[in-house]
Amino acid sequence: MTINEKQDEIIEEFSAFDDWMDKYSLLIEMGNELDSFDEVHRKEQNLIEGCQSKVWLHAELNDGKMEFQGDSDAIIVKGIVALLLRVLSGHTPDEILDADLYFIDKIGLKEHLSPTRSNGLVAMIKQIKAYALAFKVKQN
Amino acid sequence: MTINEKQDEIIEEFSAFDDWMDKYSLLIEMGNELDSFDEVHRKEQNLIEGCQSKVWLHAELNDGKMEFQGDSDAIIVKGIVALLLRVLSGHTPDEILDADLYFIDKIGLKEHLSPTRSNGLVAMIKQIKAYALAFKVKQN
Amino acid sequence: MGLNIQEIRNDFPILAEKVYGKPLVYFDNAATTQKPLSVIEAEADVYRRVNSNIHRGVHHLSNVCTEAFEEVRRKVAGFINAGSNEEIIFTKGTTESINLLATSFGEHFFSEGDEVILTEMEHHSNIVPWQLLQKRKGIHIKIAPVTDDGELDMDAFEKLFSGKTKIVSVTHISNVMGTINPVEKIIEKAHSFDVPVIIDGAQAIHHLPVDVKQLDCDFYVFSGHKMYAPTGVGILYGKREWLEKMEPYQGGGEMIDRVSFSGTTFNELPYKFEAGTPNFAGVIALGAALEYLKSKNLNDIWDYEHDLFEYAMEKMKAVPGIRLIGQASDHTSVISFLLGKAHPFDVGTLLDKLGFALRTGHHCAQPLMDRFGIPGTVRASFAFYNTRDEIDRLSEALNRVGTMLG
Amino acid sequence: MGLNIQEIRNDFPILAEKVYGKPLVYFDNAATTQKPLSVIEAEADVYRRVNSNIHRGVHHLSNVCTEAFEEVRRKVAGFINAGSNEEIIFTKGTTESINLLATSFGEHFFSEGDEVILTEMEHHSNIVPWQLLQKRKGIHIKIAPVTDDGELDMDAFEKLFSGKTKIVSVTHISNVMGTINPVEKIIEKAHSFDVPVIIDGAQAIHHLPVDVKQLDCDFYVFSGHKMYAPTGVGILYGKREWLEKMEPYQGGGEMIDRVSFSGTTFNELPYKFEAGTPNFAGVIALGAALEYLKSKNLNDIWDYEHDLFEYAMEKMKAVPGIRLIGQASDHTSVISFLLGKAHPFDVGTLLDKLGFALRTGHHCAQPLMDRFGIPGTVRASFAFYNTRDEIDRLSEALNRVGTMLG
Ligand SMILES: Cc1ncc(COP(=O)(O)O)c(C=O)c1O
Ligand SMILES: Cc1ncc(COP(=O)(O)O)c(C=O)c1O
Repeated sequence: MTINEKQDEIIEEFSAFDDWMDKYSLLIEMGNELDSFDEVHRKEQNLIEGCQSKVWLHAELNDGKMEFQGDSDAIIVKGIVALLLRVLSGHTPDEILDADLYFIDKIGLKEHLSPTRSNGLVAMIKQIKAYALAFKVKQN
Repeated sequence: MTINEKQDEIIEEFSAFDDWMDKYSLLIEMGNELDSFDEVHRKEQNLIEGCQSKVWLHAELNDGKMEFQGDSDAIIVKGIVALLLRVLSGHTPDEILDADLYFIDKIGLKEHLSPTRSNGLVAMIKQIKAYALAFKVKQN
Repeated sequence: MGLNIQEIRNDFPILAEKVYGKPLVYFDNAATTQKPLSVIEAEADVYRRVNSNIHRGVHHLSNVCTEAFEEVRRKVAGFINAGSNEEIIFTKGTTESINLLATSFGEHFFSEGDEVILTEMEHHSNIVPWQLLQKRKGIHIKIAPVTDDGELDMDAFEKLFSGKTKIVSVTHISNVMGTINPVEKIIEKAHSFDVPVIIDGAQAIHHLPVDVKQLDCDFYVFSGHKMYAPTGVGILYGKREWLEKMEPYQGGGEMIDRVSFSGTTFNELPYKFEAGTPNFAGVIALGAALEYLKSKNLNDIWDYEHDLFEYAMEKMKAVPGIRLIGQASDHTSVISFLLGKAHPFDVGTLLDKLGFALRTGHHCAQPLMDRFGIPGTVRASFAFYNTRDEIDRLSEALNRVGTMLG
Repeated sequence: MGLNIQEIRNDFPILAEKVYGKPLVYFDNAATTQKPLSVIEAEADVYRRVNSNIHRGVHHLSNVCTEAFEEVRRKVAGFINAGSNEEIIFTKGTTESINLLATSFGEHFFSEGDEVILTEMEHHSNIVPWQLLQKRKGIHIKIAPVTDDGELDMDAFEKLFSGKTKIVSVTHISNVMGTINPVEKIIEKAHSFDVPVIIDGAQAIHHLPVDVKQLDCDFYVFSGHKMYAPTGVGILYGKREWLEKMEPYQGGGEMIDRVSFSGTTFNELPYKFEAGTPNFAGVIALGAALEYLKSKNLNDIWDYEHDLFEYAMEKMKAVPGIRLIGQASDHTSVISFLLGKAHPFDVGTLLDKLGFALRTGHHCAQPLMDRFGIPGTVRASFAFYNTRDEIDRLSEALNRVGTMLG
């Protein structure tokens, strides 16, 4: 699946719910189901500090495709991490750099994109793109 | 005349005018007619600094009665000085200390009494009463 | 007498707002309070009818504005029973008031090695200014610890005094736990060592009657926006004898007597500490807030809020998995808690979607978070326009959220 | 295109007020400007609908307020063409902005004996902060003189530079005389000596388009209340490279990254310089003022005000006994004058009674008064809601007042 196909899939899944609490239940479920984070990667340089919660993000390049691991101490943020990794893991640096992450807005999580720093979503996306750029540069 | 009789006289004189400009014309006239200030008294300790204009006040005690001399660099303020001296010169320290200067309000000059420091009227009255107190203490 | 809460709620237009289609429940009063219409209108009215720069003006509007501004100074002095109007300095907030003190008192009275005593429950605004002074002057900061209940450890506090102690700066009420500190005792103790005391009243001034003369504190600081007045206004009360000895903090218009390049002389109190055009419209509206508070009677407000708090505590204790942070015997209407193992951010995010405005995080009191070994709390803080019904809804919501995050 | 002045006047409710039964003629715009209804309403609307403390909030209202506040930062950056939003710091006014610089830049970059260059036409707010620094650090203040016409003496200015010059701080426009200083030349000259420049834009920002990138100034400061916005809001623009090197000015909430008693780290720009709850309602209303100014077009405003000024000059020159202070070739709509031998206070008092709001006195520029050997002036300062008719009335009034004070 392409990045956009995955985004559309997520939008579809969320569209079943009108109610905020249901949406967040789904997000929490996704957070709970996120692959466990390899403790060796829980280090300073993988840490993104939002104002209130912490996010760890680790990236590797395997066969030209990026694989991410992520974690957060807040379960809703972890759910967002899960969504981001589902959309972006397994893609090339170029695909990631070009990605327009419209699903966040569409599923009603736009507020998490605001730069008011109450969570690290903006920083997460920045970090993922920075990883992609770094690997791209390394490849060339 | 008592202090209050003089105040009533002044209120009477001003009552002829409804218009602000006429009142101020009278005040300016009174300022212009104020007895000239003895230059030997134009010294730092007789200076009351309002925010914008300067006032000089000198006091003497003759036969138990206070005599004032005053001046200002602003003619309207000088008019007010003239009014004050007319009311208070020639009275005993006790009379001055007890005086309730209601005429200022009655002739519409109350705004000059405001402590917003744009002129020195409040400070002038304070200073006159301070002179009176000083002479009273000296007498006893 | 008691308060008519429905009438009071009608005075605050924002309380009729909806959030995500749900009625707003505003429980973030410790961060900032809402404003009654009379305050909103008072500020707008300045701009609609009399706006003009204050002091030194010869024209009518300037005099009207100046009078109105100075009238509020008198009202504030009366509200806290200050000795004179000149002891009331207008700043832009509690934070600035404390910075002014840390600088103007600090630069004058502190030498290298001298000490300030703070507590573990201070707001960052009563910590960082002293750390900046520490950096500039090499002073020491001593910290009075907090007990497990969230009270000040008075024995430990008393032991912190030394011949080098120059000032004590303590919050009247903890913004995280609602603990009311025994400020009379603190002040008495400090004075027995000849040490002056700053009380940070940001969380106290609108909850309980404050009498600075009775307290005998040397300085008392607070913010307008936490007492139903506009943003951008703060107050610094200081005893004249201290204020007169202190150097000016900022330089500019109004705080001078005469300026020349060969030497400038400063204006008298309170102007010496009020450089530049003040937020006079905000100050005038603060006057309306004081009138509003007086019309409701602070004792009645205290009774009502206290009752609300007791009710909330009971309800909260019944929520499965709740952990209360701070259970001091003397407190105002602030409750900090954690829900099971859930991150405060998660709890706050879900409550938000249910229409509740609560604050989560460290509440600008990280040292206190460190003391309790937690990253933050969820904080519900009540004002006299809140109701038992809103608290019922919160407890239901917490049950639901607890299950979701379970 | 041009402006529809009657329509504009209707936007400012206060202009319909009467003073002593006479229509208010507001000519005290250099002290503070009046506010359009959209600004008054914007501030009231914050309190009526969204008021909540900004930053770090997890709930809806807090996010709405934070967004609105940060949006104004972007608008201000756009308005003056700053390189980035992080270069815009909100303060409480021009005076605070300059004090911040004199302290945070001053403490960091000045050593004993180093020099700051000011001019003889500075407002006290751009003098006293440097005198306070002088007191603390033993720096020197050098003064560029003013010519008889009220212009900066550029030759003399250039000669003031030395190897010890650390900064130049100059007003864009004189608040007394309306002189527009050649700031581009000043900046270019200072930069040729590697010296940064502060421009005090308090009297410029609402009269003419300001482009900090084109000017290449290092700092630019101004006040909201002089640009049709509420009181209690100031702006400090600074080039990032300088702001990053400077120490924080005040300590408190929001300006920190992490606080502990063993060590505190500071937040990034612009928050590093914004301690405490800002005047967010005032800032949000400043956004409305910027929108208002943009909708009227600053170039049109400039043309109109300039025309008004030329007209006023002609009328004023015809008043018997008038003495104009400052006749620079480049100027905004400010006229300072004396009438015969009359004290400015007398002139102002009588004009007040005729409904005119003008300022008299030293206008917080005593060194300039000393330069001209006068105790003060009467100052008429116009905004784009003033009219030729009002100027006609002023000239009549001056004739009358001149006769009275004969
Ligand atoms: C105890 C305490 N002190 C100081 C402050 C800072 O107040 P402001 O942000 O209004 O300057 C607060 C507000 O959060 C507080 O609760
Ligand atoms: C040139 C100039 N600088 C600084 C100031 C001070 O501005 P504020 O009082 O808003 O801090 C003024 C205002 O009078 C001014 O005209």
